[in-house]
Amino acid sequence: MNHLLEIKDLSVAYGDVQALWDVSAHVDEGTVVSVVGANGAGKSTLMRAISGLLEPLSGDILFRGETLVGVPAQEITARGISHVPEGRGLFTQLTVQENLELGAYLAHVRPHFAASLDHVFTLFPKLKERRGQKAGSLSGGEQQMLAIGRALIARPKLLILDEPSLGLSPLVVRQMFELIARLHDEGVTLLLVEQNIRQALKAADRAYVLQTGHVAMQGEAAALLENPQVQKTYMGALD
Amino acid sequence: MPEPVLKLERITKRFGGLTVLSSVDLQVDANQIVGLIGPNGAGKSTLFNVVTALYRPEEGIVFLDGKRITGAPPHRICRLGVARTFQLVRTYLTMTARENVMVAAVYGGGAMADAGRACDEALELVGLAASRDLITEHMTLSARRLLEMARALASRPRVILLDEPMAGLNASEIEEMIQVIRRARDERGLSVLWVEHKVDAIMRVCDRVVVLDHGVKISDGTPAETIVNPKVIEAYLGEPSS
Amino acid sequence: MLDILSVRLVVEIFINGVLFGAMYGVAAVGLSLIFGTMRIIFIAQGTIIVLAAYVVYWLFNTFGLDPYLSLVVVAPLAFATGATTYRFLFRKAAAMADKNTSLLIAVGLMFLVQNVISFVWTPNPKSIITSYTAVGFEVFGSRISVTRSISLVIALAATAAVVLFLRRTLVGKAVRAASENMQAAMLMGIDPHRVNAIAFAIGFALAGAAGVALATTYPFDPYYGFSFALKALIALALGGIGNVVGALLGGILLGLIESFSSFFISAGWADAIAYAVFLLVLMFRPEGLFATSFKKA
Amino acid sequence: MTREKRIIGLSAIIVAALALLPFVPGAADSYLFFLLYLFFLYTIIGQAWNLVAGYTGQISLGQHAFFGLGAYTAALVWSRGLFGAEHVYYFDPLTLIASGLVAAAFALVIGFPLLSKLRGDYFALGTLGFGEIVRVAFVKGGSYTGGPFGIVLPSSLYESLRPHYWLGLGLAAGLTLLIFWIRRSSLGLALVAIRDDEMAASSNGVNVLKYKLVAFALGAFFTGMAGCLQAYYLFHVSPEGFLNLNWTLYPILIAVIGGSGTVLGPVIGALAVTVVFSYANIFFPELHPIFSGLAIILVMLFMPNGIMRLRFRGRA
Amino acid sequence: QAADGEIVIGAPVSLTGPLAADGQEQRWAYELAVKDINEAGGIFIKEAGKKLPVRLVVAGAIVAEKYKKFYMMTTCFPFMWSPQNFKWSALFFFTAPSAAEVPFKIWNDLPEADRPKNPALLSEDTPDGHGFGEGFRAFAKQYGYTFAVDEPWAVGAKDYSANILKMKANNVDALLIFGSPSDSITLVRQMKELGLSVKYLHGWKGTWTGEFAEALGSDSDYVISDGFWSQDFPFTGSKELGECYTAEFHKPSVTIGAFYANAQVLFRAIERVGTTDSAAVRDAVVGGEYKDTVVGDLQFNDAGLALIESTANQWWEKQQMLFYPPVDGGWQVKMMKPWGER
Ligand SMILES: Nc1ncnc2c1ncn2[C@@H]1O[C@H](COP(=O)(O)OP(=O)(O)OP(=O)(O)O)[C@@H](O)[C@H]1O
Ligand SMILES: Nc1ncnc2c1ncn2[C@@H]1O[C@H](COP(=O)(O)OP(=O)(O)OP(=O)(O)O)[C@@H](O)[C@H]1O
Ligand SMILES: [Mg+2]
Ligand SMILES: [Mg+2]
Repeated sequence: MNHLLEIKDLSVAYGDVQALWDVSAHVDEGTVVSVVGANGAGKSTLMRAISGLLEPLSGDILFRGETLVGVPAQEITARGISHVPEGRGLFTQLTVQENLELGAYLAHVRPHFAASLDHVFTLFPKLKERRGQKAGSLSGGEQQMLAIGRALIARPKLLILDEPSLGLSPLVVRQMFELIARLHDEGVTLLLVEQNIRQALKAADRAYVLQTGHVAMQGEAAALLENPQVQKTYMGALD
Repeated sequence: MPEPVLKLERITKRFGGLTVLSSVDLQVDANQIVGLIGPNGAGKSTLFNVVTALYRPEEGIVFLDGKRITGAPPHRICRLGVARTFQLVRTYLTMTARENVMVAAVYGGGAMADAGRACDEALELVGLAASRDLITEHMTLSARRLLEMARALASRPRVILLDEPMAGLNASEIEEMIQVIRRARDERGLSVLWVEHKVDAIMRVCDRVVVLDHGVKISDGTPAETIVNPKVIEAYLGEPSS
Repeated sequence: MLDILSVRLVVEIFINGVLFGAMYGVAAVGLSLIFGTMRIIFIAQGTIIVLAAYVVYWLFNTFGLDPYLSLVVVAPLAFATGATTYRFLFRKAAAMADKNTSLLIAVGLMFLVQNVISFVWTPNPKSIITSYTAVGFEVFGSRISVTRSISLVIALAATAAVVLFLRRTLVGKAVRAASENMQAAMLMGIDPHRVNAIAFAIGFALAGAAGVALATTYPFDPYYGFSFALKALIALALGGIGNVVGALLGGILLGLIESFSSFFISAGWADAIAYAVFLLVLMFRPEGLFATSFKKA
Repeated sequence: MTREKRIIGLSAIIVAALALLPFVPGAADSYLFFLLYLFFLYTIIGQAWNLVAGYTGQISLGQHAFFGLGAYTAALVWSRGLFGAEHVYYFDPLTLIASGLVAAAFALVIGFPLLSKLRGDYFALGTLGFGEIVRVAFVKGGSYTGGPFGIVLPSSLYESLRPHYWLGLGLAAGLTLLIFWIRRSSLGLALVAIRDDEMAASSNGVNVLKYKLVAFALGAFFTGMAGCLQAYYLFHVSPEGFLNLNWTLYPILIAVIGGSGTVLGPVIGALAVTVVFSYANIFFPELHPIFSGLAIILVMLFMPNGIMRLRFRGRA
Repeated sequence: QAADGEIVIGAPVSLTGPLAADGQEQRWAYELAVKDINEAGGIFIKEAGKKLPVRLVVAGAIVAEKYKKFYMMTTCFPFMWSPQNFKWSALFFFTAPSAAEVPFKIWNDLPEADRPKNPALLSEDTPDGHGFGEGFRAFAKQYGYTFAVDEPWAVGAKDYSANILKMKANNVDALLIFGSPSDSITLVRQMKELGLSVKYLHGWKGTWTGEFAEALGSDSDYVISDGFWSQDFPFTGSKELGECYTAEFHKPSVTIGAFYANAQVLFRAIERVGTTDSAAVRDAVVGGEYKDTVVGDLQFNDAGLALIESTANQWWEKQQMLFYPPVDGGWQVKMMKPWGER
């Protein structure tokens, strides 16, 4: 079958330091796929390569059958991939409202801006209160909300979230995962990087476990959740 | 009763018309780990910025060991014994990990002669000894977060303010971080004021927990008391789910 | 001194200050715009203005094209030059975190252009003579220069255009976004180099308009650009870096400071006084005199 | 480490060879000799700016003021016999130090308010304003500063370029060594920390204002001494010659072309600038600024991090 | 240097930067002088036993005093040059005082009614501006005039409305200006815009370039300029030199004569001693007399200084009409008409 996103033998390096080795993975339309792994495993690197922020050393990335390798990042966004990067990537000198407007920069989403904005404001009422404030002066959690809200406005075919729960209060984290579930129900395809592994696996259909740049495990999320090795390495005693 | 190490009295901070902290009282006793929690935008980081003099409060006084430190510049406050980490990690990107920690070891107020040792011990404590010669620009976010912790420890403080040290760590790493915090307290006799959204960790480790909401302190007590406080549940924790 | 003071005189000093300051203002607006894209002080702005003035001069002398009419040629030409300049000189540097590179390219460009002008048109001062240059008109007993008044109009129109562009258009916002975080901008679907090139082109088009104003109003020589850029810089800082309306107001304020201090103190000290006011403003209102909001520390 | 040792060894040999060069017959009369003097002068001002901007991250656009202040100090002390009538002023260590100190004192006085209030571009603009005020003040200084004409020193004392050469070499090599040492000392740690993240530095106990001031004053001190050296060469200290913005532009060019924030960068940059400017001047007398402008652009386009960093690109 | 069968002469001329305008006239005059001498076969040098051609090297500044090479200069004010006791240079020029006296001499020759009542002085903040300013003030006193406005003139400021308004407020009727060409053009234009008319406008340094008249067109009429030389001088070669320049550049020059004469003196000095030895050439110039150059006769004193007289020309239809020092049948100075009546 044709996958929405397919990654084939991808290798990526930062200068002389290689971060991914021959990673293969795929995401099917309408599914949620989680990528988990320890710090420095290469999760964010994989996401950056998909959205075109990094040029792979070798391998291929196919989105709806077309390669993304060599395509500039803005073009990839235009094809329907939204990436909420690690560190949020907000425009701190612009207001909340302006950040959200830029979420609708692409011509085909601009007509839906008003409706999407309402949607985002119902999800994150805090943002509505702060809409005239510079993004840089938001609290850490508010910034995270803004980043996610902005990506939603672009109505992507594939939404990449790199640690969306980072810095959010438990209440909001719960809402976040509810949101992911709802997006899933609405048919949005999601690629999710999370440290909150239990939750991430619960929310996902499929999952990949990265270890020092290699795919260590992959499969049905539910199965991985039960996998004793995953439990031992990543879930610790706490959960 | 011994002096609390850190004591905040009636701290009020405004940005323009927005009151971010209103008359917050808070204290951290010797050798205690105090958790500071609250919804996003409650004013936790702002409180840290007030204590470390990056912001000047409109009202209120901060005492360290009974001595007033409000009004002193940030570097002085560090030297007096208050170290901190930042929520959005701020390492010196062009420096190596060890150099990063050295800055605090040399300038943070500890004896100059011990700087090298303090630096290495701090790196050891957070488990970054092996990465000491990496330029921090090339380190992952979470490694940088640990590095900030080492940096704070290397200034040999009396009290350390941690702003979400566990953000972005997975469960096993959180476990390690808890050990780091505990060891810092037990081996160094430090007091800790700790902002975190990983409630489980907070509840397990802290001696006391303070809850802020909209710049107001709504709860202050043991973890057991806090977790059942209806105000806290409503504002922050939410109804316990399955 | 005081016995010759009259209200009319003060009004005349004021008007002249405003009109002259508008020249600084329009240059400062251009600086402000390019600052918004590259995060650099584009020190060559003044020299580009002078270059535009030479082109106006050339069109006038060769084809007899009226200087104001030549705006129709000069502005698009400058626009294209701006886009090309960005493409070949600044594109690569814009992606780098270290702003010194762009700054130095601008310095190199300034050296290059002013000496090319000097080579092509000789270093001697040039000016344009038409029926309306060096002509004044009378309003309520005060004499006002025609060309300077038109310069003020040009400055106002240019500022309005830039403000609309930056605040109202999505591309304008994209420019500001790309200048802050290029990667994040790309993730929004913004082609950062395209929007930067647009902003640069508009900055150059503004220089073209300023060049027309300069050419009709003052004699100019190849080396004037640098000192002009310095004054524009002060105007920019007075208004608050990145604040476009502030840049124009800053320019006008600078014109007023110079004109009043020349009259009441001495022309020789006007520069020093302008710089001193500038330092004081920097020190006590670093966000500029006309800023409404604070940046986060 | 061994690579570093090799570089140090090689540098020492080059400095020694340069120091002995004036003894080679005929060498002191050659054009090359003058170029070397210029190279030393450029190295000093480049290094001084680099200390402030490359290491501490504070872009100063007021270096010409310090250069001028140093030169004027020497000229005033000399022409007025401030150290006593019987004192010999030409190449007088006391005057040299005084030139540096006056520049440094001004740096402290102006640096305190500027550095405590301003950051980034605003600081750069503030120093530019300061430089211009100093220039106007000297132009308007009346008989005390010689006004726009400046001060003329007895040029009949000039015998050869050798003393200038040696002094320039000494200052350039000394300053480079000093910066090498600073980079490895705790002072360097503070400076780089400030450059990388001011807020974090202050929270780590670094007195940000103090170290910025130290760097700024130290940079001014050496720039002032360079001004004094150049005054000994020209014998005519004027606003036009010494308070010219070129003296701010050149150090920036030098440091950035060579590689700012590196110890040897300004040295390489000074060499490049000397060669480019002089040869452009000889071969294209009318076009040389065009050529120089082009050279700057090309270097920045193809070696944006400076010549020094070129080889290390891609290193972790 | 007489090596290699030619005489090499260096000329430090500003070809780039703000002084390049002067530099280009200078270079033109030197090149012409060299061409002329070479066409005459060169200069006789004893060591070579024959006439050698001259080669001109135009380059950046040479510091004559340091390298003990002889340096012939002009267009430098003696008040700046003399105190330095240079041993290796000689200079011919007018003194600032003698030049500063010119307007007052002219005024005193005017009919009573035309003499300025409220003269004003604007002098630029530069060394020569200051030198001249002093001179003007001293002679004003001596001739019984007081300046109603006496202001330093900011270089390159582009806006002189404050000065102009001040002059208007003080009813100024005559104006002496010392400033750059660019600033002088700006000033005159703005005087017209703001409606300040004077009867007499005399400029130094800025008003004598061809660009001045070119930039102002008919507005330059009546304006008086200083000069180092005039093609209307009754000296050998003056007229031809001027015509040669005008033919090439379509504008007059009042400086090339001085530069040409500078080269003439140097060549003749070399010829006199028959060597290119710097010290010998120097000794030939210092204290020497050089008759019949394009600036007339030059007598150098023991310090190496020769004085010439400053000239005054009035612009008329883009021509410079020499009227001071007066020559037979020459131009009579006209009083400036108010702007409205022209
Ligand atoms: N900008 C960079 N330059 C050099 N190396 C980098 C860079 N960013 C990441 N790396 C290296 O690449 C590897 C993978 O990093 P990546 O950020 O993808 O990890 P991650 O799995 O997202 O970790 P985390 O959970 O900490 O975000 C790490 O070893 C890291 O040191
Ligand atoms: N410089 C500023 N200007 C305006 N508002 C600010 C500024 N700094 C903080 N705020 C506002 O103050 C509130 C408190 O911010 P703070 O960063 O202290 O929150 P927090 O409790 O740390 O939240 P989080 O858990 O999300 O990090 C936020 O709503 C934020 O928008
Ligand atoms: Mg990551
Ligand atoms: Mg926070």
